[in-house]
Amino acid sequence: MGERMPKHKRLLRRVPLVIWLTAVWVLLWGTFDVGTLFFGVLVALLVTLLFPLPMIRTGMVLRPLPMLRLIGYLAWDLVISTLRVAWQAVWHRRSAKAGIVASTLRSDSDHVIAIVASAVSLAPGKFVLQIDRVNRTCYVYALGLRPGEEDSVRREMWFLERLVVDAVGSAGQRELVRGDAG
Amino acid sequence: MSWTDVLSAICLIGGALSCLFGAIGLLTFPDVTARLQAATKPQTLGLILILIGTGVQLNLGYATGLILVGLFQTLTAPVLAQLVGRAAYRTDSVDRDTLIVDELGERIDREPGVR
Amino acid sequence: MTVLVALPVLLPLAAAGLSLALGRFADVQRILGLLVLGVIIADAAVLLYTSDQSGPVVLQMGAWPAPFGITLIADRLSSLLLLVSSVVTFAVLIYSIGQRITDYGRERSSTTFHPMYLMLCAGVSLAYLTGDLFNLFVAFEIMLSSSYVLITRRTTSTRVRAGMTYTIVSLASSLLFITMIALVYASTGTVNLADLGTKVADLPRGLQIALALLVVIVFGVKAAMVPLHFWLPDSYPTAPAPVTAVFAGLLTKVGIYALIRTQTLVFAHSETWDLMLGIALITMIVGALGALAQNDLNRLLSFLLVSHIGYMLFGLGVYNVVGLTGVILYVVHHITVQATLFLVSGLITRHSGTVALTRMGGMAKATPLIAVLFALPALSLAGVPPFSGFVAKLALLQAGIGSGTITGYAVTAGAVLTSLLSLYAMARVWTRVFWGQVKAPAPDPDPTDELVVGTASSSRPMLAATGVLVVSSLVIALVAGPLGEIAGRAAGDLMHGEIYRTAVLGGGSGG
Amino acid sequence: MSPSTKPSWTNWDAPTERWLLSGFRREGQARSVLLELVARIVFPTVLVLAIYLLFAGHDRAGGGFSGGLVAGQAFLLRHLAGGRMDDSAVVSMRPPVLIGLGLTIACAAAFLPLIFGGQLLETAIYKFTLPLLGEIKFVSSVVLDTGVFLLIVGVVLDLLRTLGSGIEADADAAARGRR
Amino acid sequence: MSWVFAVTFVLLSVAGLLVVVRLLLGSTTLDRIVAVDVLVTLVVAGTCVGMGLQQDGSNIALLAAFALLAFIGSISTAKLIEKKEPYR
Amino acid sequence: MFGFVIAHLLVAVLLPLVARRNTRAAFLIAAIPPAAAAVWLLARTPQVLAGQTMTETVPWVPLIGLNFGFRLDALALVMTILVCGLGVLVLIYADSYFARGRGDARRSAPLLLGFAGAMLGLVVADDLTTVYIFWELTTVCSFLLVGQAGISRESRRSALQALMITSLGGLVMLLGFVVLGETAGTYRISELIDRPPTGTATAVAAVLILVGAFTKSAQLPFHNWLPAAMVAPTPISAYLHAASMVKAGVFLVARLGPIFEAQLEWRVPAVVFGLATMLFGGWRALHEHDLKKLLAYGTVSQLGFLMVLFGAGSHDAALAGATMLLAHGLFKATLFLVVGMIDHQAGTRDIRKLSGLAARQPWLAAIAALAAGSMAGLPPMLGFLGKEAAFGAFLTGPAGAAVDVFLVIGSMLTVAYSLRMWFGAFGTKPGLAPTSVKPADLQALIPAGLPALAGLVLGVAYPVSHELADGYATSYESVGKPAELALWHGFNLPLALSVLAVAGGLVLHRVRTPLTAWRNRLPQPLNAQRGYERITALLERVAVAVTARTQVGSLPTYLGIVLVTVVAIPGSALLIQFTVPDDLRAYDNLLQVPLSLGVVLAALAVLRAHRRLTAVLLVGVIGYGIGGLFIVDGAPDLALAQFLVETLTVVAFVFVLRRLPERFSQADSSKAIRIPKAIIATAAGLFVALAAIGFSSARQAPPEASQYFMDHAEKGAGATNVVNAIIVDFRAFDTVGEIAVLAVAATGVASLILASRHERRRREQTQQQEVRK
Amino acid sequence: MTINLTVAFAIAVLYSVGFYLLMQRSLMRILLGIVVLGHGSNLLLQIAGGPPGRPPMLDIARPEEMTDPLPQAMALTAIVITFALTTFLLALAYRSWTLLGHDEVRDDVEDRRIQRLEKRLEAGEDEDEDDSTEDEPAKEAAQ
Ligand code: NA
Ligand code: NA
Repeated sequence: MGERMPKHKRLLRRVPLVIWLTAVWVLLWGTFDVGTLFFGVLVALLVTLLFPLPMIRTGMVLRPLPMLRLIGYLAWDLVISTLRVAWQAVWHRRSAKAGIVASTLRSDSDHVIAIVASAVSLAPGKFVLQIDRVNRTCYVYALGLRPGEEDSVRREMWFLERLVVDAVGSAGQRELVRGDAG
Repeated sequence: MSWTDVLSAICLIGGALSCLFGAIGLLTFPDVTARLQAATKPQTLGLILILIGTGVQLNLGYATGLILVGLFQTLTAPVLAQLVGRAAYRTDSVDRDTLIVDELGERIDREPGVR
Repeated sequence: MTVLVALPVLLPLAAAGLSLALGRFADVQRILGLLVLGVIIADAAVLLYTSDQSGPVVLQMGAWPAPFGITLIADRLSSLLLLVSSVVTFAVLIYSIGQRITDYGRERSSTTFHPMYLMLCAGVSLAYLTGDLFNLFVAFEIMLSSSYVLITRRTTSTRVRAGMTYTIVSLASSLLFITMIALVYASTGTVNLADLGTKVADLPRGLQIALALLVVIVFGVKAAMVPLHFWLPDSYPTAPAPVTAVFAGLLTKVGIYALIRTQTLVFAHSETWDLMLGIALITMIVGALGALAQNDLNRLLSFLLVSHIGYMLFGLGVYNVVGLTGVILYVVHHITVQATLFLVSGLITRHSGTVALTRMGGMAKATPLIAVLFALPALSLAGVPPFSGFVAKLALLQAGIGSGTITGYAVTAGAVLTSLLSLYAMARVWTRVFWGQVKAPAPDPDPTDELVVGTASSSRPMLAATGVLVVSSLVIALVAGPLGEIAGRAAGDLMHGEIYRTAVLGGGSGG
Repeated sequence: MSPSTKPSWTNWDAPTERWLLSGFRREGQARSVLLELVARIVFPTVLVLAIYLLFAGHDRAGGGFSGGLVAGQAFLLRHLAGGRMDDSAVVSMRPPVLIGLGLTIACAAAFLPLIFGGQLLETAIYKFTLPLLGEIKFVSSVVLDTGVFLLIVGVVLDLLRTLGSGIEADADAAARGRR
Repeated sequence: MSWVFAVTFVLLSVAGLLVVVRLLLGSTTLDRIVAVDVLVTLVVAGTCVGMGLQQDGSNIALLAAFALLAFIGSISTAKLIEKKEPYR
Repeated sequence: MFGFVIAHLLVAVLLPLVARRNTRAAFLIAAIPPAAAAVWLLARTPQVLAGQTMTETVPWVPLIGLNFGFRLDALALVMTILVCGLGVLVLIYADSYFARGRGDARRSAPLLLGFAGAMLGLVVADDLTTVYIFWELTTVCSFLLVGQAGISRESRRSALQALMITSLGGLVMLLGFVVLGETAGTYRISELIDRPPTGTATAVAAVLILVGAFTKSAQLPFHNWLPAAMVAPTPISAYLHAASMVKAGVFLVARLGPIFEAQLEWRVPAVVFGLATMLFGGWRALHEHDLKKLLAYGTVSQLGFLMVLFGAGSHDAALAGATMLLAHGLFKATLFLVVGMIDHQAGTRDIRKLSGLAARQPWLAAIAALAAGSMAGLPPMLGFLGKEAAFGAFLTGPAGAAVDVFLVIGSMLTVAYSLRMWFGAFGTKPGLAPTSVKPADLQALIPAGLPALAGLVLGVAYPVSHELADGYATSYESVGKPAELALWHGFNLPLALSVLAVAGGLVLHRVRTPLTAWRNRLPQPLNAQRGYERITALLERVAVAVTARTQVGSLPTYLGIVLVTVVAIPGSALLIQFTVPDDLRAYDNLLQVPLSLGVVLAALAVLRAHRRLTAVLLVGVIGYGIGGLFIVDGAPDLALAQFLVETLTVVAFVFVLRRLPERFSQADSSKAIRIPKAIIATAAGLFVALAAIGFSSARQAPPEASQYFMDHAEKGAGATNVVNAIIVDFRAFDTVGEIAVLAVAATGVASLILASRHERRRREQTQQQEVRK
Repeated sequence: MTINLTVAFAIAVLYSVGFYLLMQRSLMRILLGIVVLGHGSNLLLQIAGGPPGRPPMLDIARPEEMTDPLPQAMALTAIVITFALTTFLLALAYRSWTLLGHDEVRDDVEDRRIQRLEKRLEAGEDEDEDDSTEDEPAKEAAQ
């Protein structure tokens, strides 16, 4: 974090954010023409220049196909989990049990850990209650957990981690995840 | 009814049902963390479905905005879940009787210095 | 020309903004404040002259015709009050600058005082000038919110309660105000005052009366009419002298102004006048008795303020040209004199280090100048001739006797009694503060409280500002003849709402 | 001992990287890697949304007021995610200055039409066509709206500075006093 | 098609009232925070449905604003809670 | 005349500059304006007596009939002689009386001059408002002169008493003036005399004005302030409380008498109260030991006498009145000044301590004898002329005869206390060593002697006196042959009565000691002083009682009262004429029902919330619910703002709640408090809802303004969102004001929150300083 | 134009609750009362324009089906002002809490002094004119 990047590289780093913000602008207006795009870029630049964020070495690479796979998995999980929890809400009510399971991830990156935590937290039933960043451990709360299912939770976390790393992770992280998961 | 209407009807009613079941869960589950699961997440699904259901009814220029709404919702819901859940655990609002296993609690008890 | 109507509002607002932005430069803030308030005095004088000579000066904001846009209008009444108020605010600003220099040496920069003071001035000006009910609400809020800040500045534990009382009661009345506006709009579909004048008359009579009475209550809280006055003596006395001076001089009068404006222009047909007379009588007596029970100089003055609000209600309740002339004269007089008295009270308090009358003494000997500065406005307040209070009081008494009704006579008698009690209160202050053995200044009661300082001298600007106001009140008495003429014409305008209505709605557009 | 080095389990959430501008003391307990990551994305997005609302106000729901408030919420989010003091690092202007500036601009916007021979607060509409960009409509009242926008942002920042950081500082001082 | 919207509104309304009940019952403040968050989401959903009903999406940006706001309000409250009531 | 008055006042205002350095110069300068006025006015005596009156009008506030109107006629002339002449003498005397350079001297010179100016204005006034203006000015001067530095409690109390009683009268009189002026349509006295108004209003005015005259001239039961005011330095007592100011009341009765000639309400009280005062004052004077007190009661008695004469409303009585007015001014001034010198020279004015002064101060004793002779009505003094004329004036019928009886008794008392005064002051008392005295100062002796001498001269030169007095008396028509002043009318009833009075006086003086003893044994039910004290105490008592009961200091109570007022006043007005509108509906949009239900539930739950945060969240829910209602209503702008603001509000609350206790402090525990509050709140809430229904049903047409906005939004304001067009264009001024409020609030928050930081810093600084020490 | 009963009921409840809270001693309750009243008055203001309709935007609705825009603009202003004053009062509550250790609105000290005086007078103890009140504030401080 201490060393400074060359200027052009730093500017380059801002490009994804500018694109995202321009996209937001255009989506908000709902008009797809040059004018909107032009002002979108203008606004995006204005915002990124006026309120700069610290540079972060992520080594992130966006891979479209694995990304779609991740999104697909999450969408599926969302629907299934919702049905499951709805079932529990109506039929099990007060007798619903739960557990907090520690799951140590392999990637040592804020990004990956955060995205995995978010991903697992998106659908009902599970969420990351506490992260131990230094030890790369997520404490996952799982609703409807039955005794002995702790390991399935950990497996699911690893699976998710792999999906995430496949979608956005650096080459090194992919290495790490594949190596472990085999 | 055109096919967009059918899709729209399914999405809208499905979304609303998802919200309703979430609300039922919020009412019936025994402790905060469980209710949190029951309530906030199905809302996400419900909202997304409703956004889709509405989006197909609208013309494209308007519908694009809905994508943003959906994105925001999926982006923020997990954070909220984590912060609220964490707060529940930290304030001891989690009903310990419902926990069949608590590896976090075990570790905290193991390492007395961290409390 | 018409832009002159907006200057008293926009200039101080812009200056407040600049003053906030330039919070680090005390000198700039000071000069800016004095400059703007000086310009407003000149502006108000021009407006008064113009409106007196050639009718109301009307500005349709944004060039939108009334009743659609917001109308600012300076007629005789509003420009007269604006002139008097701006003189007072100008003098008080000098006073407070003097006090701050005395207290802190080179004035500490502050992001609070100057901007808030200018805001207050802007709010007061807007309240006088606006011809729109909702804009009047906004004016009240500007004025009140800055007053909340000023009254709670540098509060200590003993004073924070007072700030709360003041703020909460004012907020409650603001909420009633907005409720009233909603009802007005629901029934008439307009908030333009001139337009309302004709539209309210079409409402069923019961609704008209209910609305009129609700308006009386809304503005009555701000004007501190009994029984809505209790907050005032509990809160005003605790603020620093210049703040109290402006509050006492201006804020209650703005309430009275709003009452006069709405009751004459919009609800002139309603039968609220007898109620008003009754309230006037009670207000006068309760206020005066309250003053007699006090041992705290500022509280005593505050109760007298309440009492004299009764006079203004009295003239309004009589509802004829003489009565309204009396009210206008009385408001003009009272703005100046009440502010002066609180400034003098500040001088006294700084000298004695206490507000308790029983712990003061011999100040006529110790500080003859302060004694003179106190005596003149005190006599004026008590309605002793040949000072300004007497002129106004005489007009009111004439109106009361001329009304020819039993209530009118009763209130007139009450006014005379109140005058006596006021004199008694003032004389007691005099005997306790200025006569007797010279007492050593009380030791600083609370060293953490910057506002109460025993044995602090008063700087020249403070004395000069007070002197300016004393002289102003003498000048009011001196020019009471032409002033009375203007007031009389203004009262005539009030009795004939068409003048106002025509100026706003027909032909008077400035665009 | 600074709170961030406390070995409490409540500090485990702290990320290892600098996600938001900071460089000053932050309470570990308040940190959360998830929140900071999301704040990093959401913050500029909300600002774009705010600017959209400012300009869209003429034709849709929005306006300087709503836009300002939304922008304010962006800073609030940063404040929540980044801990105290973070807000002041974003805009080097002190909030009162921003407020004053906004108010002055709004008042100036009222006077502006006078220069062009209009009435106080009168609105002028300029339409012109630029190559590529098409027709551009400029309504002079947007100056007033911008003043409102700036002022509101200033107000929210000031609230964060006072109700947020100020009270927190008080709490710290009280805690120090107790120790 | 309008019956679809009607059914949706009814379902959302019922959901909203159930949430209000939880809000009133509590029992912890966190429950209430969750309830408020859900309530806002329901309002967003309802608004969205309304826009579909009127075939008018011009104000959809305000839904985006709503969605964000509910989040910010809830996390600030949650953070307060966790600070104020320390563990055990 | 106005010029002289102004000159007096102007010099008086500037005089402190001189007095600060040299009081002697101040007194001498102060004597110049009255002297000039006296010379100027006296030079006009012939014209005035010839019936040429001088008038002058300076308008002040003509709109309300407030003018300075002046008129120099015979009565004014008589008073002017007293006011200006005695003024000059007293000022010269005062310089020798006061220790040079002392505080009282510095204060008294300008005040005395100011008083003289006010008095001059009063006596030449021809306008009721003018009368009042100068009347009150004399009151204020008297207050300051009596109180001086207000060192002793007695002086403060006496000054206050004088002020309050005379102001009470003054204000009542003002009311009378206004009634009179409004009834007659003019405030000009000469016009009123020419065309006197009649009717009830005039009678009321007469009574009201008499009250003023009574208080100023110390008539029963308002007399007491005058003896109390004797704490003032003697020159002041001589001038204000003997020669001039206290005359204002009888002067007013004299001045306005012709207006009320026909009013019994005017004449009867004046005569009755005058007689009572005369007898009472004389009786009290007979028993006083303090020479000043004795003279003061004597003054009371004489004022009563004058009141009878002027109030009687006949030519002869007026003639006697004018004579006595002059005579009393002259002799009483001398007597006071003499007493002042005795006090100064001998160090006491207690009769019981003074002895053998006649031998040591022969000149003093001589002028005192002259004055006392005039007071006792001995020939050939002016007092004799007046008294005999008075006896003669009432010999008209049985009522007059009755008056005469009392007048004779009063005169006996006068003779008696005159004797007592002179012998008490100058006589040699057995068993009492002669009092040691310093020699008298010529600068004091001459001013004291001149009035006494004038009394003698005017007595001897009775035609001159007659001219002066008759000039006024002719304003009344005389029934028979008008009386004339003369030292010798031949043997007639008045002469007999005079002799009787002197004889009776001698007897009374002889038996004064047993009389005093007898008086002391009498119960004293009627004591004006105690009455005054009771009344002021009662006033303060009432003030405290009322204030304690109304100003309870409790904010909830205050707000409750505001709400009760709302419900009681506009609420009842609304309820009386409330009719249920025909188009009342349960709802307009079905979604309003669940949203309202949610809002209502949350609102009710706020009441029961014990935790602060819970309450805040519930309020937040109300806000979001309202936002939902706005959306249903078709107000997306409003909803957006509502949501944003609500969130910020909740966050702001949360920020603050971090430091506050988790739970609310105990709410009202007792039902006795809770239930009334609930009732008031519910009533007020119902009022608003009913009003909302009632008022909204009253509107028939949609508002024109909104239509106009819709028509002009796009073209005029460049916006298709009409709400936005209103906010930034049609009503942009509201928006400017609104953001101003925001700016103010933010500044206020900063000022409050950061205050504790400042305090902390200051505390730390002081601690550091202490550590360094 | 008459307001419908549902909203009228909501307004009645909001005002009642607001007024009730306003009469409490806890500053925080009072403040919540003001917020609730603000909600009530804003709702009333908006509803004063008439029954629901389409948003007043010229490109999406015809003028006759729009709701009245003017009350919306006014309500917006009122919302902002209420918000501004709420934050201020909040700060005042906080200040009161830091200074006094509580956030209650206690009775006025000087008024209580006069009430005590009245009680004493009622009980027949004589007020000794000038000087009895002399030491009153000192006693006050000592208590
Ligand atoms: Na999940
Ligand atoms: Na101090």
